[in-house]
Amino acid sequence: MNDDFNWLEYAEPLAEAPPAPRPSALQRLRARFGWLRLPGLMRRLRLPKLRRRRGGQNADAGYALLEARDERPISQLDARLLALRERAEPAINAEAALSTVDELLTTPPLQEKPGGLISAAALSQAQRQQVQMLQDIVGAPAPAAASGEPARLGALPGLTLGGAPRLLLAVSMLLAVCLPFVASEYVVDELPPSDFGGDRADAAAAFEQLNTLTGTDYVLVALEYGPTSAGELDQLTDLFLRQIFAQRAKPLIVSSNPIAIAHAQNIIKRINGSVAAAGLKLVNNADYFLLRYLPGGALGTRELRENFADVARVSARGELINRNFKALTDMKLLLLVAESIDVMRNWVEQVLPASQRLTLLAATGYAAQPLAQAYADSQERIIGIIAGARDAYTYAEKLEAAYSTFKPEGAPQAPLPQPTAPPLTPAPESEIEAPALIATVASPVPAAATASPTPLASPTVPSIPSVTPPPTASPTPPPSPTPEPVWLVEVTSEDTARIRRGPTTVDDILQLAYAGDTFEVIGTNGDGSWYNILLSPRINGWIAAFLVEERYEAGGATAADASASLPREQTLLRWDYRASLGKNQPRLYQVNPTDTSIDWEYVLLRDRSLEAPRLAALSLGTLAAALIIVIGSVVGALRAIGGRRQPPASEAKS
Amino acid sequence: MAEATITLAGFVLTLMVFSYLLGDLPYIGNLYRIAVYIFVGMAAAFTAIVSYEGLLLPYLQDIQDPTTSWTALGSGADIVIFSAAALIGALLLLKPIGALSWLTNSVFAVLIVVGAAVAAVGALSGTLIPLMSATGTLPAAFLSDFTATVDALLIVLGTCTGLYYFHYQARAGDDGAPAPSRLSSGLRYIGKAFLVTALGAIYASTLLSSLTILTERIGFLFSIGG
Amino acid sequence: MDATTLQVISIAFVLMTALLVYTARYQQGRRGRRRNWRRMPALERLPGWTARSIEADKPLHCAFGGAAIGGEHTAAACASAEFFHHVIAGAQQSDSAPIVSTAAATTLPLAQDNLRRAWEGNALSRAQWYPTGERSLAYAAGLTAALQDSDEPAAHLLAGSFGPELALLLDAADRRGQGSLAVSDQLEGQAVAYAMADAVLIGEELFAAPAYVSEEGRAGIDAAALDAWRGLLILFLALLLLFNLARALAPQNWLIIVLGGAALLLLAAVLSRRG
Amino acid sequence: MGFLQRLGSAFSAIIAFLVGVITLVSLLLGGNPGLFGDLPQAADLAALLALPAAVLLRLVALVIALGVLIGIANLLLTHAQRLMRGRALSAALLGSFALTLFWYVARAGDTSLLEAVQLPIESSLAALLCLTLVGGAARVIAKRADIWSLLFVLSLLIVLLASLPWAELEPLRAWRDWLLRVPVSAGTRALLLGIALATVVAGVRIALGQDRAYRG
Repeated sequence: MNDDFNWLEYAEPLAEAPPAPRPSALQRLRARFGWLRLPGLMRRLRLPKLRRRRGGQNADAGYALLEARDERPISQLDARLLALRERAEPAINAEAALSTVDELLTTPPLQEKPGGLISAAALSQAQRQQVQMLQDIVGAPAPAAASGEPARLGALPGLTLGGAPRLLLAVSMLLAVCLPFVASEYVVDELPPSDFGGDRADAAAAFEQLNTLTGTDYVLVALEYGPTSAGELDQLTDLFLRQIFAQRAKPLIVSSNPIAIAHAQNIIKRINGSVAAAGLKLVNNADYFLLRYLPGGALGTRELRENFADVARVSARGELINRNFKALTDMKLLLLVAESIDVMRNWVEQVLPASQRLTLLAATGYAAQPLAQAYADSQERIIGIIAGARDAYTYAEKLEAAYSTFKPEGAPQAPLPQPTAPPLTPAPESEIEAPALIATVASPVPAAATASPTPLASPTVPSIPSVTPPPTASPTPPPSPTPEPVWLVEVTSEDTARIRRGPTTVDDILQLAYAGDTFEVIGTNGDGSWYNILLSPRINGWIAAFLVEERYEAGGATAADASASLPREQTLLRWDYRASLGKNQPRLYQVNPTDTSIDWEYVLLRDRSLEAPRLAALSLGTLAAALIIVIGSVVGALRAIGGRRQPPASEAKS
Repeated sequence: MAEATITLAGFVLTLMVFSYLLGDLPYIGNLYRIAVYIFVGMAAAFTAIVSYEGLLLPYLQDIQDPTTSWTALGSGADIVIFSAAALIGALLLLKPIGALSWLTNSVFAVLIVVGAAVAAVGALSGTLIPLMSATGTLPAAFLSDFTATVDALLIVLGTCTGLYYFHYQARAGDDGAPAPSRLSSGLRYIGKAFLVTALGAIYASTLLSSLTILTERIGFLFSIGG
Repeated sequence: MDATTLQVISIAFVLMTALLVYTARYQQGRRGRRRNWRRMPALERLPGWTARSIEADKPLHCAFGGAAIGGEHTAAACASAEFFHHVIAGAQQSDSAPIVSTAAATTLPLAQDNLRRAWEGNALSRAQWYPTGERSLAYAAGLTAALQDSDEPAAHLLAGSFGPELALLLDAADRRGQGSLAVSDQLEGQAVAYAMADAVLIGEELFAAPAYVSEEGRAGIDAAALDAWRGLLILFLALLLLFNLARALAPQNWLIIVLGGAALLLLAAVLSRRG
Repeated sequence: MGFLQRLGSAFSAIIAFLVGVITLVSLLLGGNPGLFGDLPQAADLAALLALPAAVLLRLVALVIALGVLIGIANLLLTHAQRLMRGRALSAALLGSFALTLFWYVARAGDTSLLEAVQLPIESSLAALLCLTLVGGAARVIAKRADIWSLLFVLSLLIVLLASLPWAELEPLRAWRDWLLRVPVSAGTRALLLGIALATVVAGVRIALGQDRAYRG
């Protein structure tokens, strides 16, 4: 086997000091910045004071033996070994070229390569410079520059000198992060905006995309993160799921991470815990579906694409789901919460090309943001990116604003609709076709909504269970068919049609439409080349006239404007979604819902106390990290400069 | 009660993990290791549970009760596929000891080859082609907007030189050692600048991610403590 | 770009790749010896660590990370296995058998096989699995705890698929003064590797690493085919840019500009091959 | 190499080649009737071509699930051996594995242990990661004092500081945005393209049965 392995082959250029290359522009550049590159010196920073030496490699076999076999401080070495060590030092000080010595000592087919026999110690100063130059041209650090050697001899690194900066670093970071929690007067942070601003049209579009979901829609929710990133991403998942539930769409949760599936159960449990106060319960395999995990990363996601009918047939607990999904296109939307760019890459590579009708809404942690953007920019079917804690805050604010009927503007404490526990007997979980048990509170339709309330009746799915009106809310009026015909457009283009924010092709794309999709028209632009259409009661967009055909219909009941005809029913799910912002455990469900003395507004906001400190801690932590990095870098650079000025030999002794 | 236990357990375990910062002190160092071992054992158990219930159980049920089909292919196909998978799994156990190498190598080849093909096709249609076409496409405001033009050209330059950085073959110099030409070194130099900048930014965002988690943890500790 | 176009391009790409791979192999067979590769300084650290492993009886630790056979990292896992094979064979004289670790269960047989073939002597129990997958903290933390508990490796060779959890492994190695070489096909892991490892390979250099540690010519097929493809891609990007540029600048005469530019590019390519 | 061994090697090479070509063809050609234009049986043909990949994918997914069991057996054995050798801490691993299984079975699928034990530990480890990352970044220049490290740290600092929400940092945010939009985007694309290209080349080579990493 050893004949496979000839270290000499690539050590050769080092050993045979090559002729000096012609000076190039690059070298002149390097000469100018040469002070920045000080091979072999920096590593001393990480060595304890008691033992410094130069040369990154085990430059001398005797030395290596001595060092490795005897893992004890130098002071404990006996005189003979110390003498040996003294002798070894000068050889070690020869920098890069020295790495060859090891090879000479360890490589059997030594004699085949006469060039390799040139001892490193025999290299002249000029030759060494040439070696260095060659390395510099390749743009790589000299091998000796980084340390591969023990930084210390002690058995308890935490106690040695090397440990002290580490501890100092940790303590200062922790102090910075703790400060806002201990002393609220240090919370000088600016909270993120409560809406996605102009440059965040992508994030706003993501919100609207979820807001246009209806009771007939299924959403494939890919929770691609384990408990590792729970602290960062649970909050976003929680918000998304609540919004999906609030729209009465049904999530199918998948993951290629086995633990994420188990964790998803706990997230749902948490949501269930928080709505239990109102006597609600989300039922597995009725209101939401936990699918089996997708093994093998890309292979698993590819299998989801190829065999979706099978994947969506069995739940995570090994039960049949009985929904007969045929293909990924049965999903209205793909929602991806990803901890890393690679999982996102996976979904973009394996799943998204399955059909042009698929849209991917992506949310990531901070880590994946800059890279996810590269993908989002290259494919228009990716919506988002919503990233990190600050976006989550904004999203929560926006969600609250969109669903808020508690707090009419101007009235600080509006009379609140008090829910009562609906007198529904929860269906046993085994009853798979049990209707969803999300009771809803009907609230007045916001002014912007134009369509009159019509209950959704879809032929394909069981109708949504009856609404239990709360005592204070007015009963939902019976549906009255609109007398005037509704002005509709139907998409006729075979290609994907783009619905934009404004009547030009440079406006942002709000969503995509496909042949057969129907929308209600609320106007046209000046020359009639664009229709202004309703995407949801409060959102409108523009579609080019040549892509659609217009018609009139008495009372629209198409899928696209079904949401428009829904009353603005508010599920109770929204009550405490921000309870999870600061903590793992929302505490709301400890409140008795029938207790009318409870100030619901207070309950809604009670966990905000941790929100600001957390964001402030994030800011202070970032600042502290930056400071530490700057200090570390400056010290490193200074040592490098100082080290270069001193002759190498003088340091070996210290 | 259960709630309180969960919270308390979380508190104690968090502190055990943070004891890592104190270094390898006697006894205290073990706290960290105990927490990690508990974690590893539990992660293994949950992985086993999820794999068994989601992936194996349906097939086992299918074999027991052939009247219901758990996959679109039907019960018969399921049984065949499951048996084949079980056989392959068993042969994988033989792989390390080198027995029946012609057979174990063949089944291992199936695993590797299918995975490699999926990875290759996915990388092609998901990354290579879209990223290439996005890189080569000029922005709409090209030419009218000078900065946008420069940016677009810079991106192409960065992508090309960044790719070139990896170029492995080098011409041999007179002495047989690799002697890259000046042009090649220069291009790689530029490419590396782009690569390193990107890595720095990625590092920063990774750091921000973990910092978010750190603040969540600290918030959790304080929510119990205070 | 619609699905059919994407598919057609993909098919053409795969056929072209097959052609390049076979060409590289054919050339290899004809030349019968290794190509000349550029230097990779990170790999020049290996001999030192191998020597240390041999002389101090400390094992080398080879880690696949989450690179799983059957998943999207299959190719990376194979490249890592090839790389480790040569490293392990090189450390043969050490009394301490290398440790091979993985977070992907399907890679475990590959790891064990690696040890069996490259290491003379029974080292099967030195292949370890920790749960599970990419970005596995259980893997990074469990491995760190277990390794520091008993065997103190001479160096860690972390080649495969790692996320930011790599920082835990590298920090522990740094604390103990053990050497480390790292490369990951995940970008976050790569960024961490770049900052914290003693020796770094970047991204796809993982796939070329076997060519550097192996005497056999066929280890370089990937690297040679990659080089050829890369050249073509860069050329294609340049042409695409030229095409778009020409259409923006002179909508009428764009064809002439493109042809002229292409000729210049070709000339430049030929000249750069010569000089 | 004996004759039988050579025969075995050839056998596995042929299997690899066949499976590889079938998978590639099925993945590349299957599932899209549009590829076959006006052919009358285009839909059937596309579905037929997609079938082998679907079956193979399911098979491999199942093997991976079974493989996890092999991995777990390896983990438990390794730590049982360590326990025998007197490493008492390994008992914590074995114990927590057994406890979790028992709990899950006894309490009919209750995952609250995950919430109570694994989540805190894993989150804390991830938090710890933050401190090691800061330490790592602070030592970059000390490790390799060259222009690349300087560039790395600069880019890192700009992105880090620009994430702060303070109004005074507005210019920095503009830099950050440019940095992310242009050089980082270019560098990332180069890295991603490089890895994707390598995956395709190595993948196709392996799928054509040209890899020997696993055939000993």
